Amino acid sequence: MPVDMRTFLAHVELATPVLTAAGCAGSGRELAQFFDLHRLGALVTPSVTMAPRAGRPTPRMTETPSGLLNAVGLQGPGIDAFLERDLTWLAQRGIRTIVSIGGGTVAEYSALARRLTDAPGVTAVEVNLACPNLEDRGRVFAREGGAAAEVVASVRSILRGDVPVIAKLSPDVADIVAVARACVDAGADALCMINNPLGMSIDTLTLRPALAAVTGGLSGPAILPLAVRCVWQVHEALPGVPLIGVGGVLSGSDALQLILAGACAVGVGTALFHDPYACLRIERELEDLLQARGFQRLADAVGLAHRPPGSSPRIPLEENTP
Amino acid sequence: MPVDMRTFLAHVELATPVLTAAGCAGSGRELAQFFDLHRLGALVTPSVTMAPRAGRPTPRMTETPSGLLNAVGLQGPGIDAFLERDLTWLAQRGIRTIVSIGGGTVAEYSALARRLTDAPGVTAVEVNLACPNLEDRGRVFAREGGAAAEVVASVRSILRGDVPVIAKLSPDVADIVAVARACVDAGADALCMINNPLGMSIDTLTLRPALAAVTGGLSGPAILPLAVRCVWQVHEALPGVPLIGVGGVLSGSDALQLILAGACAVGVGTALFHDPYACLRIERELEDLLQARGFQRLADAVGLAHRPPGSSPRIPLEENTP
Amino acid sequence: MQVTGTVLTTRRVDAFHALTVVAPGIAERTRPGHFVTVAVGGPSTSMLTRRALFVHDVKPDYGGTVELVFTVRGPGTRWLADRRARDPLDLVGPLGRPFPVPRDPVACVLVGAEYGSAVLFPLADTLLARGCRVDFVLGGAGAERVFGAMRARRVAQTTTLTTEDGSLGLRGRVADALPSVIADTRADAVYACGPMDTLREVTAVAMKFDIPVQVVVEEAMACGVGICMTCVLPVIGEDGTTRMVRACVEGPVFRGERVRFEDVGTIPFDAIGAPGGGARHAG
Amino acid sequence: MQVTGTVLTTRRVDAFHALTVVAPGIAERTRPGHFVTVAVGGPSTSMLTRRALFVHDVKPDYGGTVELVFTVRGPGTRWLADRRARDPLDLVGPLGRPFPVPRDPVACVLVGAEYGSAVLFPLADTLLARGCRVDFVLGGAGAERVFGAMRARRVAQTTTLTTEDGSLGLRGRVADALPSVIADTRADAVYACGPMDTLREVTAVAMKFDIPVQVVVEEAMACGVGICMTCVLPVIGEDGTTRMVRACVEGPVFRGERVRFEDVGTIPFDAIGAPGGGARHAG
Ligand SMILES: Cc1cc2nc3c(=O)[nH]c(=O)nc-3n(C[C@H](O)[C@H](O)[C@H](O)COP(=O)(O)OP(=O)(O)OC[C@H]3O[C@@H](n4cnc5c(N)ncnc54)[C@H](O)[C@@H]3O)c2cc1C
Ligand SMILES: Cc1cc2nc3c(=O)[nH]c(=O)nc-3n(C[C@H](O)[C@H](O)[C@H](O)COP(=O)(O)OP(=O)(O)OC[C@H]3O[C@@H](n4cnc5c(N)ncnc54)[C@H](O)[C@@H]3O)c2cc1C
Ligand SMILES: Cc1cc2nc3c(=O)[nH]c(=O)nc-3n(C[C@H](O)[C@H](O)[C@H](O)COP(=O)(O)O)c2cc1C
Ligand SMILES: Cc1cc2nc3c(=O)[nH]c(=O)nc-3n(C[C@H](O)[C@H](O)[C@H](O)COP(=O)(O)O)c2cc1C
Ligand code: FES
Ligand code: FES
Repeated sequence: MPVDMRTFLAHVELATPVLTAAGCAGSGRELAQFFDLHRLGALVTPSVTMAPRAGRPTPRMTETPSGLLNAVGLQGPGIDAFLERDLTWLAQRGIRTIVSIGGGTVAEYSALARRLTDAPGVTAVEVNLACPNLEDRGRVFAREGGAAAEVVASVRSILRGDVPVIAKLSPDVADIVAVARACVDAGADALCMINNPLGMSIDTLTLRPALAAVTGGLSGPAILPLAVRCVWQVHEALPGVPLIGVGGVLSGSDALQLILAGACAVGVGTALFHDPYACLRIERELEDLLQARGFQRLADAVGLAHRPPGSSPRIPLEENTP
Repeated sequence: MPVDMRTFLAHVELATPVLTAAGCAGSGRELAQFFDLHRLGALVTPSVTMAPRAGRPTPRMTETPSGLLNAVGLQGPGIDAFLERDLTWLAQRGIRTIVSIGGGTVAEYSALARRLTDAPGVTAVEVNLACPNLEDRGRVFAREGGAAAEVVASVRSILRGDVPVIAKLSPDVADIVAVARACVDAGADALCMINNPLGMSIDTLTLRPALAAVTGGLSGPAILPLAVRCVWQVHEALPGVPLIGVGGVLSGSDALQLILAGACAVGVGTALFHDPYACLRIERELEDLLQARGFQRLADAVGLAHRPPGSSPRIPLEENTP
Repeated sequence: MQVTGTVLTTRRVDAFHALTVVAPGIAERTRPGHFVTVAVGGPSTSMLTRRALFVHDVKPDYGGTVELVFTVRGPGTRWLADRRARDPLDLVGPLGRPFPVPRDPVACVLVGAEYGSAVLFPLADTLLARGCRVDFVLGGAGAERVFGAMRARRVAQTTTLTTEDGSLGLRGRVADALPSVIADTRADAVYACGPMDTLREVTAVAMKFDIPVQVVVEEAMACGVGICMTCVLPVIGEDGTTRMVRACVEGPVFRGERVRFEDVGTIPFDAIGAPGGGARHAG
Repeated sequence: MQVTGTVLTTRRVDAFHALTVVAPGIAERTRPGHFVTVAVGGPSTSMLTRRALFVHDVKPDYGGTVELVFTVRGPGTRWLADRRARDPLDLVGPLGRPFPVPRDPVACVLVGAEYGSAVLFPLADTLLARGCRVDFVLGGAGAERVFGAMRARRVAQTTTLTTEDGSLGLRGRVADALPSVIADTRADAVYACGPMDTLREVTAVAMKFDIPVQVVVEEAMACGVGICMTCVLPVIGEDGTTRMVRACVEGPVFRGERVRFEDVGTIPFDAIGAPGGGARHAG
């Protein structure tokens, strides 16, 4: 019997829990050459900004052990071209779309929210809080509950009530739960974590930073343990809040870790660079794993690792157990 | 011509910049079966506590992509047995030893410092600030400049002036520079970074956390980009402060990254679990790399990646360039 | 598309390694200028990104093979160099926009440096099939780093070789030899592949002769399929505005004079979306 | 010591893979009960920790070989199972404390479950060389998971086999068969290797018969050389106090009655340094 893979982000039902991660799936058109985007739980767009942005100089990426450092700098067409070209393309095809927004000030986030209120085809809005706050010495909003909450509250107050607001958090904080709680108190309907921790690599031949931007965001399997921990901690503290787990998911088993930790949906980023079919493969693997463990519904696995010890049978290890 | 590998931690000269990382080299006796410990820049001990500690239940470790999660919980003999047995053994052999201390309260750190004041063979004291503060809901001292500084100030005030105090910082903070600055202002002679970021892994067969302690510290190459970034940021802000770079060093090239970022010494942890000879190999590789790049002294490479762009020649890439 | 191919043969030519891979589906779709990306490191590898490699040769054998030619640069190409016949190899491709080819039988100079030469041979075949005249200029740092001299001699009217150390052909760089080749062959067009510096120099020469030049650029790529935005460079569009475009999907073949070579590795102030000024141009 | 060995032969026996590795230096130092750790995954692997494996057999050929027997559990043993003759293999060993062997020619029962049986064969050889009587009890979940039955029959006085599914020998677990073997052979000592549950059961049986039992425990190990403190279990010392001791250097061989099997995976409240109480015992 197939597993019921449906999941809910607040009141929005998604057919599968596997989403793309913001900024890792292009405009949608690129991946559409490889598979039918309707098979995604939802496509999450790159964080769109008010004005077009050329991003950072190159080199923008370098490989690290089981990781990737990137400093793209939110290159994008700006909200006008995004709505006209990218969102329209997605909406016309009925592809579930979560629009990610990024800004340098609370006012910019608010302006973006206003532009999205009447746009067709917006399933939810994800607020990328890992943007430098131009009014606070360039410190990212996500570093502190107060700054994050201000952005979330303003976006929440502008968008229609039936469009969930997802706050996307960064792991570079001493207390992820405090930031999560501040965002939920400010009206976030769901949380997404984690964005890239800040990393750096030095080219030992040129004796210089490997990235033009010096530091960059770390992604890929290297950060999976950080993502699992953040999801676990936040689910433990705020069990009712829908969480999107993101960070280092390469396989169905990685996705299952995040789900057992408390995520009801999972975002796939860097894995798409290696395998454009990654979302479909991960969804299939996840379903197989759930089935092999006797689950009938994905929902039953969400947060299951939190139950007290001794309350479930141990499944024996066997050669070739998926 | 061999490269001059000497380095200074405050006024203490070390023959080579390659140290063991705290908690990763046992008591010294275990590694002494593999190589002569005099060839280390210094041996850093596991963090010693006042009372003996049995540590955390098992499983204490699990592998993650290019990383290791551990939750040992500072298992150790306590300061009395440590001084009597372990430190004496090291001191009698004249092995340069940095003693790491860990406590649950400022008073415990102070008591440890007092026990160390008259102990022979203490080259420096490293203050492990990644310990839960029992007086602040178990939050680690390293998460915040104030708590960290309090510990450092008390240890600094107790130890003799000629024993450098090294504050060891954690990356799980929004602003590593703020914590670093607080520690230096409190009297730290040097800083060591990074301790393990907090991670977690879930066993998808048992559907439970893989570690008995639920969360654990992430180490290994996965965290190298975080370590390089922290060393870079702190060296940029506090260029005069000696830094020990730790985190994910497997090779001489990894060590060189930390040195170019601003570290004057490098700690090797998890790599020792894979290769008990890792410190010697890394030192040799580092020396070869420095030589191939025309360095006569290690000291000239420290922080070199910070110099303004355009101020040095680009070394051409070639097959088999080390 | 993604294909798990099988290594058919491996060989070493001077400083280069060549792998012929059975990759049905990819082979028949590949046009001159296309590249593929290869997964490296095997199961449980710590290497996350695919490596981009040009397709040197396509053959219909065994349902379709592609030949890849590369030099060892780091751990990924080192791993590739260790592949043996019958090993599996995971490829995605064909990727990028192939070379535009002239409708008329014109004279073309094909300029390649280092492994960049590899991608020019399928192009030469196509041009020759259309009745074009083909002349080669191939170069490298030293003799063992000049790829394809023998094959070039076989297919082209003339082949000029350059090495920076003078160990083979003319001492110097390909662009140094190019003016006289263009003059001698009365070339109508230039195609070039090699390091960015070489492409800049070749473009300058072609522009001096006022003939079109197509260059194949190489930017570090994390995905190769247009979704990561890491492979961008400043290119002037039809409308005269500069955009940061993706080498993997909008290239890797560009008209040389449109590429702002001097500004590669920067965001030119007048690019669309540049900090400060550029944003104003946006629509 | 660390040695880059070379795989000499590979074979598959039922559910088990066996690798013979040329590893001079390690082979000649190895005593029964020793284990080695193997680096897995090759260059640029994402697998950081070595895998611990018992040494099944030591031979003097080619300067010294060790044979390793294992089942595939996860990616590391999967990689090992894919090794071929002539592949390099990076070993550290011999590690741990070997079996203590009796000075007198006594009767010993050797009890092995699953791959745990592998480590008992070199022990049997040593015991036989000292004139001991050796009897085997070997078990596993099913027939294909019982290791070494043929060899046991060759060297031992008697060999008793058990399987949980009854597909071979007696239905049940090794500890179920043990009492009658001890009684029949008038055994003076028991040696056991297998999962923790098995060791607990075997120890209980031996204690009932009041004969010494040596068990080989298996705890997840990150280093195998005593520096990471991950492989601990509660063991009662000579002085009667419980300590969390390292299986890799203080074991893996322990006297069965000293291991607090019921408390494995916990810190017993009376262990030295336990939260709360234990610390007081410290000296
Ligand atoms: C379109 C295109 C076609 C190419 N064709 C060939 C070819 O036919 N033969 C050949 O020898 N090389 C070719 N290259 C370069 C080749 O991709 C790099 O040499 C290779 O990726 C280096 O991998 P590495 O692991 O050996 O080195 P590393 O330096 O360790 O690679 C680390 C990371 O940087 C990326 N990277 C490093 N250098 C480059 C580069 N120059 N271009 C792109 N990515 C890079 C890698 O993909 C990887 O993600 C091509 C590059 C591009 C963009
Ligand atoms: C002293 C000792 C001797 C052993 N001898 C043998 C033997 O002869 N034959 C055999 O088949 N197996 C043996 N094992 C178990 C073997 O080490 C594990 O099956 C193996 O490490 C699993 O690796 P993996 O990558 O396949 O699985 P994974 O589960 O992916 O391993 C992940 C990590 O956990 C560790 N780990 C997982 N299970 C174990 C375990 N049971 N014991 C120790 N570490 C573990 C691994 O070392 C690795 O670090 C022995 C274990 C010990 C401690
Ligand atoms: C190239 C790249 C671009 C990204 N762009 C965005 C972005 O625009 N907005 C955002 O919120 N996160 C962005 N991210 C972060 C990812 O959405 C994701 O949170 C992170 O990469 C961790 O997931 P992964 O390991 O699966 O990639 C980007 C990541 C990468 C690698
Ligand atoms: C098993 C283990 C035990 C550790 N014990 C300590 C400790 O006692 N004190 C401390 O300051 N850091 C401790 N650390 C952290 C290391 O010293 C080091 O900061 C960290 O592991 C990153 O370095 P690595 O990637 O080289 O291991 C420990 C790390 C590991 C893996
Ligand atoms: S390589 Fe990813 S967009 Fe070009
Ligand atoms: S495995 Fe590291 S101490 Fe035993």
